[in-house]
Amino acid sequence: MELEKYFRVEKLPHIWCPGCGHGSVMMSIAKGVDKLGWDPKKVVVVSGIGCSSRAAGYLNFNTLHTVHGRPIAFATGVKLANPELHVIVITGDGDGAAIGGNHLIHACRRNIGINVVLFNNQIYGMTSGQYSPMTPEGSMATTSPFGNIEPPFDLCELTKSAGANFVARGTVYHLPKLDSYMEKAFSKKGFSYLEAISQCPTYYGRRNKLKTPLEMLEWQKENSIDIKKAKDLDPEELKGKIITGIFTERDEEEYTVRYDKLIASVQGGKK
Amino acid sequence: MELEKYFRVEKLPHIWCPGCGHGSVMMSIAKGVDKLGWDPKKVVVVSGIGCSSRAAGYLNFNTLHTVHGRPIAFATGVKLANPELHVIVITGDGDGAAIGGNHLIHACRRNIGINVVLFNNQIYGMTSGQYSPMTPEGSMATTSPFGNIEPPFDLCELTKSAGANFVARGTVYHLPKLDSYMEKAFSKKGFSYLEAISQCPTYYGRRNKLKTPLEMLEWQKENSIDIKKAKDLDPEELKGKIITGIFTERDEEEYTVRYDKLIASVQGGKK
Amino acid sequence: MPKKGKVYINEPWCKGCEICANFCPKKILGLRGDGKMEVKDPENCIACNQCVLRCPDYAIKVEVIENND
Amino acid sequence: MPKKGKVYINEPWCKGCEICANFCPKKILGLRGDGKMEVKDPENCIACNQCVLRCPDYAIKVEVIENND
Amino acid sequence: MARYEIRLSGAGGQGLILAGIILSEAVVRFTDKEVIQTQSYGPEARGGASKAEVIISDEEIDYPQVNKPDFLLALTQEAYNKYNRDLKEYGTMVVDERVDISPRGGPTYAVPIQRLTQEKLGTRMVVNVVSLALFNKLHEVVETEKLKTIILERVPKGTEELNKKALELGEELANNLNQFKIKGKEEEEE
Amino acid sequence: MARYEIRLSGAGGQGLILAGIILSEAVVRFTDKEVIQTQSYGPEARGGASKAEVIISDEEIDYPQVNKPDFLLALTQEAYNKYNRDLKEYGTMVVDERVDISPRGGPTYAVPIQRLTQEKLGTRMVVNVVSLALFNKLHEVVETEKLKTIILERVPKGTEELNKKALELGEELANNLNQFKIKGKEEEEE
Amino acid sequence: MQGNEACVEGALDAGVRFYAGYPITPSSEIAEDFAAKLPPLGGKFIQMEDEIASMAAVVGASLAGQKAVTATSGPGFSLKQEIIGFATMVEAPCVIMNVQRAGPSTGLPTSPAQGDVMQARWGTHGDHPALVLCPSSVTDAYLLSFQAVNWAERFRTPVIVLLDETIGHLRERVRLPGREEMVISSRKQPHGDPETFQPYEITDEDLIPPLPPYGGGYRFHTTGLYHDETGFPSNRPEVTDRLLNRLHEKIDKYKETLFLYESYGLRQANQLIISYGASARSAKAAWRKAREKGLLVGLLILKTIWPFPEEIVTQAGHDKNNIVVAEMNKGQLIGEVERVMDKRIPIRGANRADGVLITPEQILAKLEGVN
Amino acid sequence: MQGNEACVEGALDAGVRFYAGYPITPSSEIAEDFAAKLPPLGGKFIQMEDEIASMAAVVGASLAGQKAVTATSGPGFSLKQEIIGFATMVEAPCVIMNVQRAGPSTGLPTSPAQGDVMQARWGTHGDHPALVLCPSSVTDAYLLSFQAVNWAERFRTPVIVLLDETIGHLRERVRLPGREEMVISSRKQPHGDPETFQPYEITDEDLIPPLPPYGGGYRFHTTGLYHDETGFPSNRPEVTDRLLNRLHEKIDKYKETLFLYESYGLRQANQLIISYGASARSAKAAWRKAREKGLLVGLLILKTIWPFPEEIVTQAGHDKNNIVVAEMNKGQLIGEVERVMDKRIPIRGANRADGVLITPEQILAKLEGVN
Ligand SMILES: Cc1ncc(C[n+]2csc(CCOP(=O)(O)OP(=O)(O)O)c2C)c(N)n1
Ligand SMILES: Cc1ncc(C[n+]2csc(CCOP(=O)(O)OP(=O)(O)O)c2C)c(N)n1
Ligand code: SF4
Ligand code: SF4
Ligand code: SF4
Ligand code: SF4
Ligand code: SF4
Ligand code: SF4
Ligand SMILES: [Mg+2]
Ligand SMILES: [Mg+2]
Repeated sequence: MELEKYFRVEKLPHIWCPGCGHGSVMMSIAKGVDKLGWDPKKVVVVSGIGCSSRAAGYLNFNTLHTVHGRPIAFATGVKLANPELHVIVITGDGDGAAIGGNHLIHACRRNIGINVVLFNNQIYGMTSGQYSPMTPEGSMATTSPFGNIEPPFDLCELTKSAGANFVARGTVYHLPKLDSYMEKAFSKKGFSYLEAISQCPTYYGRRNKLKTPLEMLEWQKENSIDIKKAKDLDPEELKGKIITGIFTERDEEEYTVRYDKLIASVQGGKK
Repeated sequence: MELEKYFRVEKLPHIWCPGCGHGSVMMSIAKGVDKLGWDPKKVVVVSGIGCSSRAAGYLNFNTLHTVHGRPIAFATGVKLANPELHVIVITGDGDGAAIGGNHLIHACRRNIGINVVLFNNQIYGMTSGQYSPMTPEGSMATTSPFGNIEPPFDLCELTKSAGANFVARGTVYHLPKLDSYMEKAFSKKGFSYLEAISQCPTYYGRRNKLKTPLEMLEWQKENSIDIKKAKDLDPEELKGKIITGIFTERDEEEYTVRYDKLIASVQGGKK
Repeated sequence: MPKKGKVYINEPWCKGCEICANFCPKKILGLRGDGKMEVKDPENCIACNQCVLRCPDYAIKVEVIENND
Repeated sequence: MPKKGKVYINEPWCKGCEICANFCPKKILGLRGDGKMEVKDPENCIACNQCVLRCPDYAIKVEVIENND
Repeated sequence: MARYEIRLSGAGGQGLILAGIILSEAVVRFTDKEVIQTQSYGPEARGGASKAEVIISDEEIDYPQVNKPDFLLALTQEAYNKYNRDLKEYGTMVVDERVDISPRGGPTYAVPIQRLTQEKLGTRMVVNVVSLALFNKLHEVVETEKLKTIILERVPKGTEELNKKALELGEELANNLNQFKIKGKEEEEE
Repeated sequence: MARYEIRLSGAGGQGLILAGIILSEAVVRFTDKEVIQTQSYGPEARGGASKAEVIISDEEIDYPQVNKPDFLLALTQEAYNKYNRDLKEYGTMVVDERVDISPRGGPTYAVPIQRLTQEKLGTRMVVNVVSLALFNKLHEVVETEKLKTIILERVPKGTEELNKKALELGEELANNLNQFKIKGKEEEEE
Repeated sequence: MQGNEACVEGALDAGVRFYAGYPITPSSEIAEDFAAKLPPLGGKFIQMEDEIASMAAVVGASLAGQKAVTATSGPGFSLKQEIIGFATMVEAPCVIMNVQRAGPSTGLPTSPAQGDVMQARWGTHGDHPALVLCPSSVTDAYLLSFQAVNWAERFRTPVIVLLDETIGHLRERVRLPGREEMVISSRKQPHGDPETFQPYEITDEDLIPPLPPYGGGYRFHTTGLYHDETGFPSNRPEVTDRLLNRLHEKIDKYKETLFLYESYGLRQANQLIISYGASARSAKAAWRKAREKGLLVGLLILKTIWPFPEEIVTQAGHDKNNIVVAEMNKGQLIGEVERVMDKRIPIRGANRADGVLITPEQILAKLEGVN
Repeated sequence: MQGNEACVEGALDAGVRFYAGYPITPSSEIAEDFAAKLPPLGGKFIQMEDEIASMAAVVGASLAGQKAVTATSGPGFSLKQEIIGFATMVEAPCVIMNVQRAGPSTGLPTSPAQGDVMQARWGTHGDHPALVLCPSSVTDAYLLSFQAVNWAERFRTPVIVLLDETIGHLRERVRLPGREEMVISSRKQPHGDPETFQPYEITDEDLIPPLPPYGGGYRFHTTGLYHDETGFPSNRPEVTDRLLNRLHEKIDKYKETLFLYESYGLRQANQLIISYGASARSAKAAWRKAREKGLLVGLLILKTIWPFPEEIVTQAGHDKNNIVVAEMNKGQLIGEVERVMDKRIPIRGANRADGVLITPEQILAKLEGVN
C-alpha cells in the first residue's frame, strides 16, 4: 500500500505523542480502504473532537472534522444525502461513548451504512487526561485523583443490543487481527462498530504505572481475551478484561436501501 | 391504598385523553411507593417533557418536571446530592429513548440508585403523533406518512447491556404484573429500568387501525410474549412482539454507596 | 355466596373511554348520552373490582355490600 | 536462505517511542542521543517488517535485499 | 363584508378545526375576500374544549386574532363556558340544544345539531360538516357546490356520501333556524 | 527590579511549566514582588515545543503577557526556533549546548545542561530543576533554601534527593556561566 | 395554507431536498409536511434523535451536496446553537426555521412570542455573523423561506427564518409572484484541478469560496477550528483574523441588498412604529387606526432583522419625535434601535410577553396624541 | 494560584459542595480541582456524559439542597443554554463558570477571547434576566466566584462567571480579604406549615420565594412551564406576566448593589477607556501609559457586565469626548455602551479576536492625542 494514496503525507508527522496508538489505528483504516479498493474520492471520513478525531486531517479522503460527540449524526446526514458514499466515522471513547453515546446507539438502531471506528484509549487524551466512560475502574485520571469508581461501558455489547450489523473489538497490540476486523467492518452493508483499543502513554500510561508505550501494549496483550474463550468464563473472571473478536455479524437491511425503496414505492415505481 | 396519600387529588382528573394508558401506569407507581412504605416526603419524582412526564404534577411527592430528554441527568444530581432520597424518573419513549437515550445508558452504567419508569406508548403523544425510536416498523405517524421504516429499540436489552441492576417490561393490559415489576424495581438498590407499554389512542391508535382504547389493550395482550417463552423462539417469530417480564436482576454496588466509601477513605475514616 | 358491590362513578373524572365497561365481567356498565359512564344494572355487580383496576382515570370506586338477603 | 533487509528511518517523523526497537526480533534498533531511532546493527536485519508494522508514525521502511553472498 | 369574526367551538375531536380550515379555504378559492384562520393548540386542545377561528373581510386583515366574535358556535357546555364571554353584544350565537346558556341580547339559537346528526346520519362524526354548512348557508359565504368541492377534497376517503348528507342537513337547519331561536334578554324582560 | 520577562522553553514533557510555577510561587511566598506566570496550552504543548513564561516586577503587573523577554532559556532546537524571535536585543539567552543559534548581541550562553544533567544525575528528568536553579542563582530571585522548600513541595515523592542535586547542579552552572559564553554579533564582526 | 406549510413550500421551491429535524410545538407541522412531500420528490426526510443531531445531519447533508433545512422552536433552537456556529465556521449552507413560542424554558409551548430575537443573533459562542429573516404573513413565510435557502447557498452560511406561533399556525390567502420571477441560487462550484483545489481559497470578489459536493471529484478537509485557505487548522493570528473578518465581510458587503422591509407613510409622519413578525400585524392595524385618527404616523416592518438594518431604521426615524418599537418580548430589538438612534428622540417599547398576541391598542397607546 | 483554581477556592469557601461538569479546554482545571478537593470535604464531584447532563445534574443537586457549580468553555456553554433557561425559570440557584476561548465553533481551543459576552446575556431562548461577572485578575476570580455563589443563592438564579483563557490560566499573587469579611449567603428557607406551602408565593419584598431542600419536609412541584404561586402550570396571561416580570424585577430591584467595577482617574479625564476581563489588564497598562504621556484619560473596569451597568457607564462617560471600549471580540459590549451614551460622544472599539491578548498599544492607538 502506498502511503501517498491514502495519506496527506505533507501533513505528517501527525501531532500525536510518541508511542500514541492512534497512528496504528489510522493506518489500519487506510489499509481497510485499500483492501476494499474504494475510490478515495467516494470516501468520506467524519470525525468529532479528540486526539483520535484529528486522524481526519491526515487521511486523503473527503474529511470532516466536526464538533465533539456528534460525528455520527453528521455522518448520518452525509450518507442519507448520498448513499453512494462510503462513510467512515472516526471517534474516541470520549467523543463516541460519553457525549456521543446517543448518536451511536441510534445509528445502530437505524442500521445506517456507516462504519464507525472508535479509538479507545480509555481516557480523554485531547483535554489532558480526564477519565472517560471507558476508563477501567480504579484508574487514576485528572478527574479521578482517588481512582475511578465508575464502571466502564462494554460498547460492543451495547451496539450489538442496539442493532448494529457488525460489531468487533481489536487492539493495537494485535494489529493484524485489527486489520482483518477493519476489512470485515468496511465490507459490511449496514452499520458497523469497530472498537480499537489504543494507548495514550501521555495521560493514561504515566498515571497508571504503565510507563512506556511498550508497557501499555503489553498490558493490552495480557488483558485481552478472545471472545470465543470468554464465553466459557464467568463475569468475575472477565472483570477488567478486554474481550476481543467479532461480537456480531448480521445482514439486516441497511437504512438508505430501505429509504430508497420507500421513495420508489411512493413515486409508484418511477424514479 | 388511599388516593389522597399519593396523589394531588385536587389536580385530577388528569389532562390525558380518554383511554390513555398513562393513568394506569401512574397508578402503578403510586402503588409501588405504597408497597414499599416510602415516606412521601423522601420521594422525588423527576420527569421530562411529554404526556407521560405530566404525571409528575399529579403525584404528591417532591416533583420536578424538567426539560425534554434530561430527567435522568437531573435525577442523577438529586440522588448524588442526597442519597437518602428515593428518586423515581418518569419518562416517555420520546423523552427517554430519543433525546434522552444517552443519559439513560450512562445512568445504567453508573448504576446509580434511580428508578426509571418509561411510559412506552410507541409515539410522541404530546407533540401530536410523530414516530418515536420505539414505534413499530410500518406504523403510521405524522412524520411517517408512508409507514415507519426505522427499526425500534429494545430498550430492555440495551439497558441490560449498559449495566442496570434491574430491567423489566410490562404492559397496561397486564396490570397486576406491572404492579409486581414496579415493586421489584423500586426495591432494588442501584439503577432500575421498568418499561410500561401504554396506549395512546389519540395519536397512535387512530392512525393504526386500533380505533378504541380497548382495541389497543387487546393489541397489547395479543402481541405480548413472556420472556421465558420468548427464549425458545427465533428472532423472526419475535419480530414486532412485546417481550414482557424481568430481563435482569443484579446486585452490583450502587453508585452513591461507592461514592460514600470513596469519601470515607479519602477522609481517612473520619466523616 | 357471591359478593355484591355498589359502584360509585366520579363523574367529573370519567372521560368515557369505556375501558371499564369492556372489562366488566357482568357487562353492567355503559356510556350515558353525555359521555359519562353509568351502571346500567347495579344489581348484578359482583364487586370484582375489575373496573376500578382498569379505569385509567381513577373514576370508579366499588363498595362491597353485605349480602343480607 | 533467510531474507535480509535494509532499514530506512524517516527521521523527521520518528518520535523516539521505541516501539519498533522492542518489537524487533533481532534487537538491532536503538535510540540515538537526539531521541531518534537508528539501526545499530544493520547487518542482522531479517526484513521481517515488524518495525514497519509497529511504528505508529510510519517512520520506517524496510527494503528486502537480494541475498547475494 | 367588513371584518367578520367567527368562532367555532366544541369538544376536542369534533373536527371543528377542519371545519375552520375548509371554510377559510373556500373563501380563498372562491371569493375575493380576505380570510384568516387560527386555532388553539396544545394539550388543552386534546379532550376538553377546542376552537377554530376564522376572520373574513373585504379588506386586508392585519391583526389576525379573533377578539370579539361576530358569530359563535358552541357544541358543548364546556366550549360555551370557555368561549362565550367575548362574543359581540349583538353577535350571533348558535349552540347545541343541550347547552345551558345565560340570557343575552343578539340572535341566539339552540339547535339540536348533535342529536339530529346522530339521528339522521347515524353518527356524530360529521357534526363539524353539519355546523359548517349551517354557518355557510346562513351567511352565504360561498355557494353550496363550491363548499362541497372542498369538503370532499378534505374528508377521508370513503366518507364522501356521509359528508354530502351532512352538508344537506346543515343547510336544512340553517333554513329552519328561526324555529330554534331563543328569546333574548330584553325579550324575556318584557 | 522593574518588569522583567522570563521565558523558559524546551520540549513538551521537560517540565518547564512546573519550573515556571515553582519560580512564581517562590516570588509570591518569599518576596514582595509581583509575579505572573503563564504558559501555552493545547495539543501543541504535547510533543513539540513548549514554553512557560514568568514576569517579575516591583510594580503591579497589568498586561500579563510576555512580549519581549529579558531572559530566554531554550533547551531544544525547536524551542529556540519558535521562541527566540522576540527576545530583547540585549536580553540574556541561555541555550542547551546542542542548539544552533544565530549570532546576536546581548549575553548568550550555550550550556551543556542536558548532557551534564544526564551525566551527573543519571537522568534527564530533572533538567527543569537544573534550569530553574540556574536562572534563580543568576538573578538571585530568592535564596537557595527557599527555592528548595518549594521544589520539594512540588516534585513527586521519592525524587527529593535527585531534585536537591539538580538544584546544586543548576547553581554550579550559574556560577560558571561565563565559561559558556558565546561571542556576540558585534564581537564576531570585530 | 398555514405559515408553517408555506415555509415548506418556499424551501422546496428553492430546491431543498433534505430535512432533518426533531418535533416540537409549534414547529412540528414543518417536519410533518416535509415528511409527506420530500419522498415523492426523491428527497429525504429524517427524524433524528434530537435537535443537535438534526442540525448535524443537515450540515452533513449540505456538505454532501444537498440543500438542507431543519426546523424547531425555542428549546430546540437553544440546543442547535453549537452546530449553528460550526456551520458558520465551515461555511455550510443551511436553513434553520425557528417557530418561536413563549420562553424561557418550556414556557408556554403553544403560545406566540418573539423572545428569541437576540438569541438568533448571539446564541452560539464566539463572534459570528447572523442572517435572520422574520415573516409577518403566510406569503412572507413562503417568500422568506425561499430567500433563506437562496442566501444560505449564495453566502455559504446558515440562515435563520424566525417565525412565531401566530404566523406559523396562521392560514390566510397567499399571494406569490409567478414562478418565473423566483430565481433559484445554488452554491458556487469549483472548476480547477481537483489536485490543487483549496477549499477556502478566495478568488472572487464576493469573498465566498466554491463548495463541491462529496463524491464530486474534489477531496478536501473541513474543520471547525480556525483554518487557512487549504482548510487545515492554523492558529497563526493573521490566519485567524483573516478568516473571522471574511466571515463577517462576505455578508456585510451585501448588507444593503439583504435589508428586506416594508414601510408605510414614512414621509408624512412625525411618529414611527417599528415592528416585525406577528407583532407587525398588530402594528399595521395600530398604524391604520392612528392614521384614521389623523395622526401622522409611519410604519416600518422589518423582514430582515439581522444584520440589523441600521441605515433603514435611522433613515426612517431620524426626523421623528416618537418611535415605538412593538415586539412580543420584554424589549429586544428596541436595544438596537436605541443603539443607532440619537438620544434626543424618545423611543418607547410596546411589549407583551404573556403568550398573547400584542394588540393594536397597546401599540396605539404608545403614540403621542392618541387621546 | 491559577485563575481557574481561584474560582474553585472561591466557590468552596462560599459553601459549594457539588460539582458536575464535562472537561473542556481551557476550563478543565476547574473540574480537576473540584475532583480533588470536594471528596475530602464530603462534597461530590461528578463527571457527567456531556455538558447538558452536567447542567441538569447541577440543577438537580441544587434543588436537593446543595450549592452547586459547573464549569465549561464556549462549545459547552452553548450546550448548557437550554437548561440555564430552565434554572432561571424554576429559580434554582447555581453557578456556571465559562472560561472563554476563541470561537465560533471549535475555534482556537487554547487561546483567549471574549466572544461569549452577548451569549451570556442572550444565549437561551425566551426572555430572561442574566447575572454575569467578569474577573480580570486571579484575586477577582476568587472573589467573584464567591460572590457568584452568594448571589445565586440570594437571588435564586443562575449566575455566570465569565472568565477567559488568560485569566483562567494566569498565576499571580492573590490578595484576599480576611475570612471574617467574607459573608456567606444561603437560600432563604420557608417556615410555615408544609401542608399549605406554596413554593412560589412571595411574602417578602425582595420578591424571592424560599426554597426548601428535597427531603426537608416540604413537598412541592417545579416546572419549566409558566407556573403560578403553587408551582403548577398556568397559561393565564396575568400569571405569565407576573412570573416573567418578577424574574426580572427581583434582580433589577437590587441592580445598584450588583454593579461591581473599578475606576481610575475618571474625574480629571476627558477620555475614557472601558474594559473588562483580561482586556482590562491591557487597558490598565494603556491607561498608565496614556497618563504618563500626560493625557487626561479615565479607566472603567467592569466586573459586573450583566445587568449592564448603564448608570455607571453613563456617569463615567457623559462628560468625555472619546470613549474607547477594549474587548477581545469583534465588538460586543460596545453595543451597550453605544445604546446608553449620547450619539455626540465618539465611541471607538479597540478589538482583537485572533486568539492573542489585546495589547496596550492597540488600546492606546484609539485614544486622541497619542501621537
Ligand atoms: C462540546 C464540547 N465539550 C467538550 C469538549 C472538549 N473535548 C475535546 S476532546 C475531548 C475528549 C476527547 O476524548 P476522546 O474522544 O476519548 O479522544 P482522545 O483524545 O482520547 O483520542 C473533550 C472532552 C469540546 N471540544 N466540545
Ligand atoms: C428540546 C425539546 N425538543 C422537543 C420538544 C418537544 N416535545 C415535547 S414532548 C415530546 C415527545 C414526547 O414523547 P414521549 O416522551 O414519548 O411522551 P408521550 O407524550 O408520548 O407520553 C417532544 C418531542 C421539547 N419540549 N423540547
Ligand atoms: S494525549 Fe494520549 S491520545 Fe493524545 S496524542 Fe498523546 S498519547 Fe495520543
Ligand atoms: S395524546 Fe396520547 S399519550 Fe397523550 S394524553 Fe392523549 S392518549 Fe395519552
Ligand atoms: S374506565 Fe373510567 S374513565 Fe373510562 S369510562 Fe370507565 S369510568 Fe369513565
Ligand atoms: S366491580 Fe366488577 S362487576 Fe361490578 S361493575 Fe366493576 S367490573 Fe363490573
Ligand atoms: S525488519 Fe525486522 S529485523 Fe529488520 S529492523 Fe525491522 S523488526 Fe528488526
Ligand atoms: S516506532 Fe517509529 S516513531 Fe517509534 S521509535 Fe521507532 S521509528 Fe521512531
Ligand atoms: Mg480517548
Ligand atoms: Mg410516547
